[in-house]
Amino acid sequence: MFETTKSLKTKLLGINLSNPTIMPAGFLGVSADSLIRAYENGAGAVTTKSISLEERNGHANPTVLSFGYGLINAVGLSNPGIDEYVEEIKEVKKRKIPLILNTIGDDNQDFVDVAKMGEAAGVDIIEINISCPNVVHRKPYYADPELLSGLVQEVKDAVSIPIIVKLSPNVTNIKEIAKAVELAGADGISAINTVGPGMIINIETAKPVMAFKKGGLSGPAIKPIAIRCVYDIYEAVSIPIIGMGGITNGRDLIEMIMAGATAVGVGSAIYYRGLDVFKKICAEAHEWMRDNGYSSIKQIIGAAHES
Amino acid sequence: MFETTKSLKTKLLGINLSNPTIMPAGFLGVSADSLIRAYENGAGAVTTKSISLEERNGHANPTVLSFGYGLINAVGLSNPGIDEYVEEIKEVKKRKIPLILNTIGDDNQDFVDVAKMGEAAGVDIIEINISCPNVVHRKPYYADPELLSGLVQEVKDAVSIPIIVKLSPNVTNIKEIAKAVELAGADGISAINTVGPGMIINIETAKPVMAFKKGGLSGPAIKPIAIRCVYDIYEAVSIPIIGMGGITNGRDLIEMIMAGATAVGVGSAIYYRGLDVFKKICAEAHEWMRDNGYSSIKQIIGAAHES
Amino acid sequence: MSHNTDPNNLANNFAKYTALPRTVKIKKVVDETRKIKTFFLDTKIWAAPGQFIMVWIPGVDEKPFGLSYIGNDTAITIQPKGKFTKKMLGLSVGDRIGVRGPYGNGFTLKKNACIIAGGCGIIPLAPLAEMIKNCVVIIGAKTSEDLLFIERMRKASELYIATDDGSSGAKGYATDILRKLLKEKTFDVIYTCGPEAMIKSVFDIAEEHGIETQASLERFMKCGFGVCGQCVINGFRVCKDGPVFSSEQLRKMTELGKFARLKSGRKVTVKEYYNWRS
Amino acid sequence: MSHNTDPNNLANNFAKYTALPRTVKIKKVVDETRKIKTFFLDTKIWAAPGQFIMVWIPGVDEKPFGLSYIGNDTAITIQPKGKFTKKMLGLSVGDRIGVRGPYGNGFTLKKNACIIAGGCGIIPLAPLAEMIKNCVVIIGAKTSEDLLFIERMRKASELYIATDDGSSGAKGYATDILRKLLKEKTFDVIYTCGPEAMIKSVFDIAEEHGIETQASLERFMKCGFGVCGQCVINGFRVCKDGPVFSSEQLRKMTELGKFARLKSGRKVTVKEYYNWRS
Ligand SMILES: Cc1cc2nc3c(=O)[nH]c(=O)nc-3n(C[C@H](O)[C@H](O)[C@H](O)COP(=O)(O)OP(=O)(O)OC[C@H]3O[C@@H](n4cnc5c(N)ncnc54)[C@H](O)[C@@H]3O)c2cc1C
Ligand SMILES: Cc1cc2nc3c(=O)[nH]c(=O)nc-3n(C[C@H](O)[C@H](O)[C@H](O)COP(=O)(O)OP(=O)(O)OC[C@H]3O[C@@H](n4cnc5c(N)ncnc54)[C@H](O)[C@@H]3O)c2cc1C
Ligand SMILES: Cc1cc2nc3c(=O)[nH]c(=O)nc-3n(C[C@H](O)[C@H](O)[C@H](O)COP(=O)(O)O)c2cc1C
Ligand SMILES: Cc1cc2nc3c(=O)[nH]c(=O)nc-3n(C[C@H](O)[C@H](O)[C@H](O)COP(=O)(O)O)c2cc1C
Ligand code: FES
Ligand code: FES
Repeated sequence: MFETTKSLKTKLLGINLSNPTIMPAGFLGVSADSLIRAYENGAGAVTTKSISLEERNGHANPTVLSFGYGLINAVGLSNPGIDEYVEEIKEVKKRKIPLILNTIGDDNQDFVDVAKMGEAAGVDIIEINISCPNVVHRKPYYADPELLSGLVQEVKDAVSIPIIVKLSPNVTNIKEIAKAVELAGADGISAINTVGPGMIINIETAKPVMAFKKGGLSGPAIKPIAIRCVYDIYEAVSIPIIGMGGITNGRDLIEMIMAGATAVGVGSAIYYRGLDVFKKICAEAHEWMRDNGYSSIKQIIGAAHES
Repeated sequence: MFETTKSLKTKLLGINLSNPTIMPAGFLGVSADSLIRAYENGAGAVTTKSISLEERNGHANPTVLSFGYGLINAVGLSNPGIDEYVEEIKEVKKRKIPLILNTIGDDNQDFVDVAKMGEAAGVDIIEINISCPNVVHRKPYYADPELLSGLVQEVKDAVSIPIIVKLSPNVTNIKEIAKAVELAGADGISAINTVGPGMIINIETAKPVMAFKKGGLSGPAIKPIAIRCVYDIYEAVSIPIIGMGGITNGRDLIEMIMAGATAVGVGSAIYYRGLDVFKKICAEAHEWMRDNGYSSIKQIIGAAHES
Repeated sequence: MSHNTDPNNLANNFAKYTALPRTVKIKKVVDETRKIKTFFLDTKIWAAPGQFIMVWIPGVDEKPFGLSYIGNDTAITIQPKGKFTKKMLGLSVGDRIGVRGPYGNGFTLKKNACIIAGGCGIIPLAPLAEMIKNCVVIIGAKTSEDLLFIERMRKASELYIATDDGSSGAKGYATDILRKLLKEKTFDVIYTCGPEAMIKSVFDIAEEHGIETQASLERFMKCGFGVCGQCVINGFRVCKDGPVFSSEQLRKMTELGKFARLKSGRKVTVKEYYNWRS
Repeated sequence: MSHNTDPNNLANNFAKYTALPRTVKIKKVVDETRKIKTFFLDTKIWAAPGQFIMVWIPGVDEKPFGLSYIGNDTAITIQPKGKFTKKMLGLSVGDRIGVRGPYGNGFTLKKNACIIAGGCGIIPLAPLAEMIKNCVVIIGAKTSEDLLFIERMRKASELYIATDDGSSGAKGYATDILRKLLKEKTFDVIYTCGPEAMIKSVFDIAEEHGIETQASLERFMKCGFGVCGQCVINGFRVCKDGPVFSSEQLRKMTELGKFARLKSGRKVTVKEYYNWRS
């Protein structure tokens, strides 16, 4: 494990993290080995690919591109299904690495089944992902507080480990949804999933480039939206938030924590700075804290609200 | 007037434009002289600042910043009120420059009054702006198709020049809103207004930088979202669309038109490329069309849908 | 490899288009007059004299200020007017403000120059005088107590002073001195900054004598980088096409010395603009 | 001025982090075997041998391909497998495809080298052989009809051929030839590409003899630039840490020649992976 300085140690839902960076769903989460490698490169915790009950092939390529200021993706939630994936989970948990299982489903029962199998296999946290803009959802959980509450309650009742809900920024009122999720019993919130969706057209062929035509945006372009969402959610609820969206360096991490995050997802930055981006961000954040007289990252959670 | 090549000539709601670029609301629209200057620098048409019935001071500074990949703004719709502003309108119309009046109001009657005075002063098109994320709206027109329909009908009945409605990308279903607007009698749609909103926190002082704390995003970072919105709107309605959001060069313009736009707003690009960005974009688009065998921009409207 | 370069490069590209205030500490505060103070900043800003920075007081507001010292000792000099400047004058060493820029164009340096400033107008002109060396500087002010950078200018130039009440230098306007000097000699350029009525007179005198003018103007600003249109005088953006304008541009400004725009964009007389909120 | 630079600069920065297919025209098509064709592209891609590009057929799919010719005459060489390659083989001069890259690392050039390829594995190795000059090249294939780049390799190297049925060169495997050669001489490096079972044998032989291996591997890819994790073999990303791997890395790959992942991420035997969708 990467040993960060004491100043970055933190606790998320009862789990001790060496630092607040988390590799979010969709990045290198296909195999146990690559999750372990991210951890060895400094991630405080890692998240699986979104896992469903059955195997999913996802969309045709192109599924992931970079438009310069960020990434666009429509992977389509490809995954081998929870039955297969428990093997990867066990492999990761042998190493005692803090692990979040990101779950998807077509209905409440799907989510419950995946969550239970994940718990049995040893994951630390269940993340309910209702916010992927890259599939046609059977149920519009992401923008319907009532539907979502029902789902959260069922999953909460089914497992005894903490559950968090991953929210979409593509809603009219994220505060309302965050409140509903808290009320329904969620232990935490992660935000944000990708923005838009967006579209890129190749003009020589007059064709949308992504096979799914549209794709969600991530990376530096969306950081201000992510910061605003986390700021809003922090005002609406009192459960911890995993903030993510465009976090690329130590200053970004501090900004996200000041907006209200307890831990911070770092995904697209792997493209810009390599797999050891977690170590780099931690070193930069530590340096900034030292220069600005902070001894623990916990001192600045939500600091931007105090004014 | 800037003479573009024949290939870029187009028609928007019965108005002949030398080219499809339009300077959108909020850019240099404070004075007649600067609207005229934009026109002289190649804009096919120009749009006023958002104008309300009464004078508005807007927010304190900072109101407009750049986060690198785009701009963030919360100007707060400052304007001198329509009574004062008719002088600027008349000055622009003396020069026969195609002019869009962007209108704002707290209720239907406000919009109607401003639109009527604008029509009397000689503007060519009324743009109903219900999509600014930077003020606390008394009525949530932007995300409520029913409320919005009522507004559109009233303005439509009050004036005889074409009216267009400017839509926000920050809604769950932009197609639904576009359809409502068309059904209510709008002659066209402009999209998109700014995205988010976003927030930027200065970490040394732990304070949101914008005086209004939040601000809407524009510029290159949001282009994929703008393209997707216009693509979606084009599928939902058959009235013309003014597409905007991050258009910075000739290829972007072509892309936006292929998504379904008849004319294209160019705002934030003024920051990146100067006031003559309109001329530059036209030259680039013309060159691309020549190299790719197109003789008129009209040939490619919505071309990305044919697949 | 083109698709993944090092982080510093990313940061550099980012920085190129970023216009966000970065926080700097106040390093030293100098009382210039009873009311006016100079704030030396813990940063080095390299700019041409005449360029300006946007200064942010967190939670208060953001306003444009010319640089009174440039480079190794970067400083701004503040005169009390409204809420912002009063807040600023209350800050002390160690306090943090945000700055972005430099923005706008600067003065173009020429020899055989006359610099003529009214009141605070000397702020952006002082570093210019020091760079040109051996130029003529004329400073006008209400009273001797309002005179700024006198010692500094005496060292750098052939200095003339005019005060309304005659408490220092000649009694009368700075423009009176300019007219007198022009009887004996000529200049290749006249640089000016100050109340707009004064700038207008200076420009008229220069035009009479066929001398090039470079004048630094002021308007209420928002973006500072040429997109919002708030700061326009006729079709010119003071933040981007200025704040320093040439004779050719000044000739086209029918609004010069007559009209300016309030925060709402409403066009009022320059007088009303100056009295606004005071 | 730092806040507003010229458009070309903007485009350059943009380009640096852009990974979007750009359309290029097919300039020339060459039949290599009954089934395999080389497509010369109307663009110049400068890359190290072993690096790959992502090829997009609009509306169809996007797949990784090594460069069979590099630089002035940039080309890819395609063997029919599934939907994508069959579509590709139907394209003609003037048709447009999208390309992005080059991605991944390439082979590190060394002298006294042996290149050993199985079937299509010669594609990325051919430009390598030409660059190294005077190396030993061993090509294995099922029949003489499946042999690729024979004349090209004969010109550039000391060429050995093996076919399963003996219709050309020696009857047997390419690895048989390698073993034989190693009895008489040694190499500083062995470069290999081909079916993974062959790569595994080559690597085992090289290890026995204490010779460095550089092997180019294949996995199903999505992003091509190291974020999605689709192409992993153990913890290594074939697109970013590879496709060329060193002996040290190969030693750590418990999955080499054994397991690979389908599009869903499901781990299957390499055999099942190769038969997937065929
Ligand atoms: C390019 C440029 C450079 C500047 N450099 C300096 C400088 O070096 N030092 C300095 O003290 N100030 C400078 N200013 C002016 C400064 O930006 C503020 O506008 C001024 O200090 C008033 O700010 P305030 O918030 O305290 O007053 P406010 O509360 O905004 O207003 C107080 C009074 O000031 C008047 N006022 C507001 N804005 C202006 C203005 N732009 N010009 C004249 N009067 C105004 C109002 O009419 C009112 O009477 C500069 C302005 C520009 C555009
Ligand atoms: C770095 C790299 C370089 C490559 N260079 C070339 C090249 O120069 N020329 C070339 O023809 N191909 C090359 N490939 C393989 C190519 O990308 C395609 O995977 C292959 O051509 C099959 O594509 P398809 O869509 O036609 O087949 P699919 O419809 O995807 O599948 C058809 C058959 O091919 C098999 N298959 C699919 N993917 C692979 C794979 N990655 N490896 C082996 N078998 C596979 C399937 O199991 C199936 O039996 C390269 C792959 C990588 C990773
Ligand atoms: C290629 C890619 C795949 C992703 N897959 C998933 C996913 O399967 N499930 C999910 O919840 N989020 C997924 N996301 C969203 C990320 O987890 C994250 O919310 C988003 O990228 C914002 O963070 P970033 O800007 O640091 O990347 C994916 C993002 C990308 C770029
Ligand atoms: C500084 C600024 C001010 C704006 N003011 C308005 C406004 O008053 N009314 C409005 O409808 N849109 C306003 N907008 C939105 C633009 O008209 C446009 O929809 C948006 O910027 C996207 O286009 P762009 O990326 O080309 O800038 C403003 C945008 C900016 C950056
Ligand atoms: S302040 Fe915005 S254009 Fe000058
Ligand atoms: S293809 Fe995405 S990590 Fe290799």
